[in-house]
Amino acid sequence: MRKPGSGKWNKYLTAGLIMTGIALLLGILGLFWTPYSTTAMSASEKFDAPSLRHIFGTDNFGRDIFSRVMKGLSTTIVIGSLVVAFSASAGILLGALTGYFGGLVDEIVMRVTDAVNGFPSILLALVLISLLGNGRQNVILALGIVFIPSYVRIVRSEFIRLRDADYIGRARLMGVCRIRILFVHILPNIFSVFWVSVMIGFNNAILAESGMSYLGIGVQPPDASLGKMLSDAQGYLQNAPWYALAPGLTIVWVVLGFSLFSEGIRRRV
Amino acid sequence: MIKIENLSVAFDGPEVVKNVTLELKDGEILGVVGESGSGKSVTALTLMGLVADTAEITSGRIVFDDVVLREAGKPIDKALYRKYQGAEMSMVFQEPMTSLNPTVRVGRQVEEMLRLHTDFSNEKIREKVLETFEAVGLKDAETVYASYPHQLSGGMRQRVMIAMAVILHPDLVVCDEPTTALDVTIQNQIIELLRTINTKEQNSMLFITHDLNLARRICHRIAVMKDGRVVELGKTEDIFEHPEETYTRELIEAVPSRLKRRTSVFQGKYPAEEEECCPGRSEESLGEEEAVGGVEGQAFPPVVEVRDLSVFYQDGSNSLFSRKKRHAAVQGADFSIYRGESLGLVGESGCGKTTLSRAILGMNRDITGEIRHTTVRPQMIFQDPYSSLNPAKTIGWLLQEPLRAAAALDKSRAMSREDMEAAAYDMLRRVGMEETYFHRRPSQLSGGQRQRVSIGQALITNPGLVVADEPVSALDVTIQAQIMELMQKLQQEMQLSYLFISHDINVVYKMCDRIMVMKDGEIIEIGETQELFDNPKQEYTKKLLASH
Amino acid sequence: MKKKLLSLLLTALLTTAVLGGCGSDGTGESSGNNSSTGSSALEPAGDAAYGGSVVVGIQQDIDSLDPHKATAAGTKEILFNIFEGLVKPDKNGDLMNAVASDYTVSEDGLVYTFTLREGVKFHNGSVVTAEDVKYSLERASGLLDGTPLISSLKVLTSVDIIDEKTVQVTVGGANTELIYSFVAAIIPAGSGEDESGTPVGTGPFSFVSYTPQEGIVVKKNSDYWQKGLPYLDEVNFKIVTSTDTALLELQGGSIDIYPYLTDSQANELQGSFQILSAPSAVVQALYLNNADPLLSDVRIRQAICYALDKDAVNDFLAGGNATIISTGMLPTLQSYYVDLNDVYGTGANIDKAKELMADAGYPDGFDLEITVPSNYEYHMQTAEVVVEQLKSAGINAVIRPVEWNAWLEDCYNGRKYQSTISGLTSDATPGYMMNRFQKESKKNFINFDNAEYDEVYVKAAAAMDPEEKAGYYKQLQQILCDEAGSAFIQVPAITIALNPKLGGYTFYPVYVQDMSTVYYAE
Amino acid sequence: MNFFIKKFITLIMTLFLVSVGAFLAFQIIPGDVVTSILGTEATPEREEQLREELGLNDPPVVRYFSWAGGVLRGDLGRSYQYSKNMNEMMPVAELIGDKLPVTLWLAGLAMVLIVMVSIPLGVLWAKSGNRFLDAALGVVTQATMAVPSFFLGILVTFLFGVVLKWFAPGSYVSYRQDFGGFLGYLVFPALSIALPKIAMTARFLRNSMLTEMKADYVRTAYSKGCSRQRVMYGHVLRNAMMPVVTFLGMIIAEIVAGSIVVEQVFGLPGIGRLLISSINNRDFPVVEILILYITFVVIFVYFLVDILYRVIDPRISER
Repeated sequence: MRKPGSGKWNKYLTAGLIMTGIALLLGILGLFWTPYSTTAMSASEKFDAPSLRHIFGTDNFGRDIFSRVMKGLSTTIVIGSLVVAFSASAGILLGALTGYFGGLVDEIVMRVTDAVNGFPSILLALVLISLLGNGRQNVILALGIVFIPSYVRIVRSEFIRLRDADYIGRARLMGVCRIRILFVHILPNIFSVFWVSVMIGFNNAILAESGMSYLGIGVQPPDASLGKMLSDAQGYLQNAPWYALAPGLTIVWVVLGFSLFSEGIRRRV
Repeated sequence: MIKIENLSVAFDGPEVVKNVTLELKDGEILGVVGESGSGKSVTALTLMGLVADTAEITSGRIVFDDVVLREAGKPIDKALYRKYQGAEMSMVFQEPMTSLNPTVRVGRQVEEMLRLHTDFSNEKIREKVLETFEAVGLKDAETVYASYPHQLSGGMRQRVMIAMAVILHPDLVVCDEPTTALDVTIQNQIIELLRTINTKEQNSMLFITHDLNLARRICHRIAVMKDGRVVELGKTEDIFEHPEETYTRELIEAVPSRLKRRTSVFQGKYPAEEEECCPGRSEESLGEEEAVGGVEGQAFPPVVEVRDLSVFYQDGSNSLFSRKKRHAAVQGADFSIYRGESLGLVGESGCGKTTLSRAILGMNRDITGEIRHTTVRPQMIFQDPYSSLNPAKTIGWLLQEPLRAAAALDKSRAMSREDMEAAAYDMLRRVGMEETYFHRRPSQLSGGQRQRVSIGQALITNPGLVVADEPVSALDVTIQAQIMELMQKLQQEMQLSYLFISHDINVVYKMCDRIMVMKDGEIIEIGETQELFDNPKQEYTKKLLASH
Repeated sequence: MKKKLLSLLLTALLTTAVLGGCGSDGTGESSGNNSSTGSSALEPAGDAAYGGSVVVGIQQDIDSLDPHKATAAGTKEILFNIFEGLVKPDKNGDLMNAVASDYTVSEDGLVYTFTLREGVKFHNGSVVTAEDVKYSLERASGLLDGTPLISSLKVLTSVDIIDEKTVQVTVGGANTELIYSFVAAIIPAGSGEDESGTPVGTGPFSFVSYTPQEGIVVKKNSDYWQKGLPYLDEVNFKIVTSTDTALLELQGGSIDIYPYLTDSQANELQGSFQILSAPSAVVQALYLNNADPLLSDVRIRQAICYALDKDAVNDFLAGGNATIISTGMLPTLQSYYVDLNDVYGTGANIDKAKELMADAGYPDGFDLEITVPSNYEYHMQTAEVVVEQLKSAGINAVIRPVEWNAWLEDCYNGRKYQSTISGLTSDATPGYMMNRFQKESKKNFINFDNAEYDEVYVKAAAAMDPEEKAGYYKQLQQILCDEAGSAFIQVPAITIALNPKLGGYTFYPVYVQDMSTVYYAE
Repeated sequence: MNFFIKKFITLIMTLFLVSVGAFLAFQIIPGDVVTSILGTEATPEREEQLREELGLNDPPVVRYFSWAGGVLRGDLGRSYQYSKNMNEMMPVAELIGDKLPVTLWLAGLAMVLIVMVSIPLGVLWAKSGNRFLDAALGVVTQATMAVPSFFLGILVTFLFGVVLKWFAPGSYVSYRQDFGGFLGYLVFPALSIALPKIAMTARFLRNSMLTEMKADYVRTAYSKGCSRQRVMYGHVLRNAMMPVVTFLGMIIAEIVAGSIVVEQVFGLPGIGRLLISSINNRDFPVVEILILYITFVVIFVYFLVDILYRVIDPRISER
């Protein structure tokens, strides 16, 4: 039998790689260089249409939208990855402990994760932000907490599945200590499933961050953020549609890139 | 009369079936025997028109009573096939668990056969189904009719599948390993049922199996397939008495048969185990035995002694609310395992074999009674080679892990990295694998190779006692023989004792010196192998042993 | 918890009551004509027709239906159409008689006598009586139940009915500007305590319904005492969540009047809407906390004033429509205002700034933290422009956006900030504008401390002769400017989009959306 | 039976925990309630009067239990911010009751769109043999899921509202006045909510069907002579739908809790928007009840899905 989807895997994967590659390149570049300064204003160039000078055109202050999108992209990617790093590691820890040991701890942790998971994520982040106050690190902390349950759920189910696998039984018979069983024996086996959920988590983090910035509770100016740009731009859709399309399509580009990439990996495994 | 004329089937390139020619005459059961990958199932599926669309008929054709159902070069005529499927020919599959739609009542699934091919009224259909259910031995057809698949036992489900297959009295019934997934006693009943149906209906049957003995008991003629070809075809007795092909001969020998008498490693010198010994007694009698020197006189100290052991397990989820209901899976077990001995443990699934073995290994601590070990860290060999090795690690790492673990627990056994590696290479050789496999991953090994590494991993710390839970039943017949041979070789070399669990009486006969028979959590009989086979005491043991 | 959609969110352009509302119950004595209309593309042809209904986009939900308890400017703007006081502001910012047909003030300024206008009726049909006036004034001043609701009326000592047509009010201290506090709404006696009482006043429109988060609907008061008004049958003040969605709704045609346009939004609507603009009543500045160690040095504050390029801010933010200022007084109060823009100039004077900074010991610049209430897009954008400008003078400014409630608590009340860009509103009385800079004033959140300023203020408040009072106020503005109490920037303009078929919209120098003069042109 | 009791207890426990959590959160949120209501111009006496009225001077524990007592007696308290008329504040129950239909109708409409489109799409996608359609649907659904909901809202408003003029953006009319107009307007926000969810559900159903199609009982069905159509709809779809039911349950829970962003873009006065403005205004009673409502909805929907699952999947009914 032909390996399932083997013909297609490189199409998804290559498309995903190209898109994410470009996005990461621009994002990382944006950290320390942009064609124009992201805050330089020029009254003469207000709302210039996209041209060779300004690839994405200019906004209501005459600032170069392409530079601001690059800056925004780097903010979004940095926040996205920190949120994922935070929630994934917490997810692994909690998931492993509850999955492997079960009992009362498992019961309580699962009740809490159900409650947190049930709540619409943006709403929960909203409440957390109002506690912690605005600012980049609070956004990361708030979103980090909101996304922990999704990882706990996945890691826990994997640990429960593998907890009773024969080779784990044998490891116990050998007298391997529990911690080593958790992190040396079981953990490497859940990477393929875990990796896909990290990808999806990254997308959710980006969508949530831009959603929050759109609502004005995410990243605050002068930090450029795609969500904020989009909410400023929606008023000028008729005369300056590029102002809204540039950040909007960039978000779609990044998220689509990552989902294609994770789809590619899933099919190859 | 159904003819398969030099049929070849290819899947996107390589041919899996190569010009097979078979004839199915009315009233005759044709057996097709071969190992996995020999193409026997693909042949059957192609005959039934159920093979995947991606399959390509590269040569030959299938003729059903002079109607050409399928021919090379021409695409499958689905409409035509549908008229035949169910009405003229039907199929019974291997996995009764999954072959029925889990969310539809069993009665309605069988009714669908009638709804498709007849225009009977609802009452007539219902009555016909109940009638057929009785015919295939389902006692109260009414409740079976209304129940869901998961509410029936494996045997009952297979009877429903057979009812479905024969309800329209088709000319051909294809059975693909119909009994492999069932328990021994139920296997016999299903075989009998198929045989009576064949004689009563005088239809032709195609019986596909990997088990030569089973084919011998039911088939009139047998075709042996290997790598997609029919290597030998003939009457059942001719095949067994004087097989022409070397492969067929190999197959026949690999199957453990009880024709040859066996010699127990103890040559009859047993600590008096037969009478129901009371706990206090065993010391002195052992003492006197030990005095005897030499191999026969080898001291036979017990590796583990089990006294009045009952093992419990919790039912219900471990959540906060549900009360914990304790069930005794094993009651009052009394036996010992001696050094260098293979003690067999047989019984039907659910009789507590595995629970007992887990208790002995200390994996289940909810017990009453006593287990005294004299060796440290007994090990286990698992049934499924695919889940017995950690897929994320290399073979070398796997073989060294037990040494690392032992070193961590007991400083005296600490070894340098080189020694560990050398020990691993040595064990790899002893289980019959080349050194190149050291850096490979389990996914790159065959089932047999994996079981070899698993055995190596279990024995590298020289455990003394090894519990083998159905170690060979997941392997092909030829590979089974090699693994059993390996286990016996290692047993002699390392003075191991085995607790050998299996549902296959022949395997146990070949491997074990003594056999324990378990039923519903109790050990009903223990005895030396030949003695047990010659005159079993318990009624249940007779039924169990006779079934082969 | 700053949010674009925050129901308290003010306009992107107009900084209406940034400080939570101003007393719009007083206007300057003789404020000149101030409703200069900005560029308006489509003048409505034809004369006024009666009838029709209009949807006015408003940005805040109203904070109370009780005229005496309402504090937010966005609420008072609307209640102006429902309630009237004894007097009410006219479009020039002067006072005109309303429920009272005439009033006289005693020599010593302690006794005010109001004669009631003939035939003024409440919306529930009953005629306004002296009891209603007495009840309303006692309730607002706190004489009724001990809790004064309008701070400027606290000075009232008694309200007496002379006859059913005249009411006499005696006050504790003389203050020429007190008359403006008598715009406080007159409501039927006892209606303040009636649990399920719907709002009843004497204004041109009567209350129909209010739905939180959606809006408030009023309809024509057919027997309004000013004959011929109002033109419209119904007005729906519809709450719009944010400036950006408002534009989409304007373009979609579901809003007729939207008084809070930004300059760029105005350009978007040039073709399809009438665009009118006029100066607002808000003083926007980079307020400097004089108690801050760095900013306590007057040279540093002056350097900041020099470094600002106010013209650029005006151009970017208001498309040139705003009025540049250099001190704390509203230009619309012409008789009191003195133009001090030449002191620091309206462009950036980097050399002068660097010179002052060197004197003060900071030759290569310093760091400055600018706190900004993040829900006011206009201030946030001004901050971004200012930060950019200060860079050229070596001042490394950083924006710290804070949520509205936190700004009120930390900056305004707590004075825990270095500098902040915000707008202070006024009720257009000169006293109200300048009293906040006295050292002991509760509202002196910039910690301005100048003895001379305090002395001159006392004289200004007590002066009875208008010339003398104007002179003192001008002196106050001079001190505030020279001492660079804060870097004053601009008075933003109100830009309003009007459905081309509508006419008669009148600008007021205070927070008022007077719908009574609006009509559909034939 | 103890299954229901157990579930009921967890519901009560979670609601209690959530209400205490929200109450504590409100104690430490910066910003004083009275200033946020009265602004800075009110007289100190007025501020004191309001503090008394709202009982803000009592210690937090007393306030919590008096509030909780009220709720148990059915009096959900009054909003700090919104007034009903001259001197009566809006009761929370009435305020939320007025906003709830907007969110519920929006959610209902979106669910109808989701179910009506995603199920046939999913089945078609699973059945379709040709690789081109398969790949095309794959990318389209991936792309739709990648669009942030507010961007989708903006595009829908711009495209259908401003360009095509099929609806006037912002012309929300309350269900009380003109129900037809109300529903007409809701179609577009419902579309913005539904689109990404349709993509997700279709993809989920397709994968579930593909796995079911590989199951042994499908081969048995074919061996009985069933046509592809009969196998697909008679056997495979029924089993494939079960995990989809749970998935749809999750979606219902999410959108009934008020999709904040879409309500914001389309200016719909639903509970999503009400919650955000209440949090900003420190309107504590409204926020508490809204959070309790959302938690209740989420748990209740999961509970319903659990029961539905037992009904259609006999394998689980005994446990």
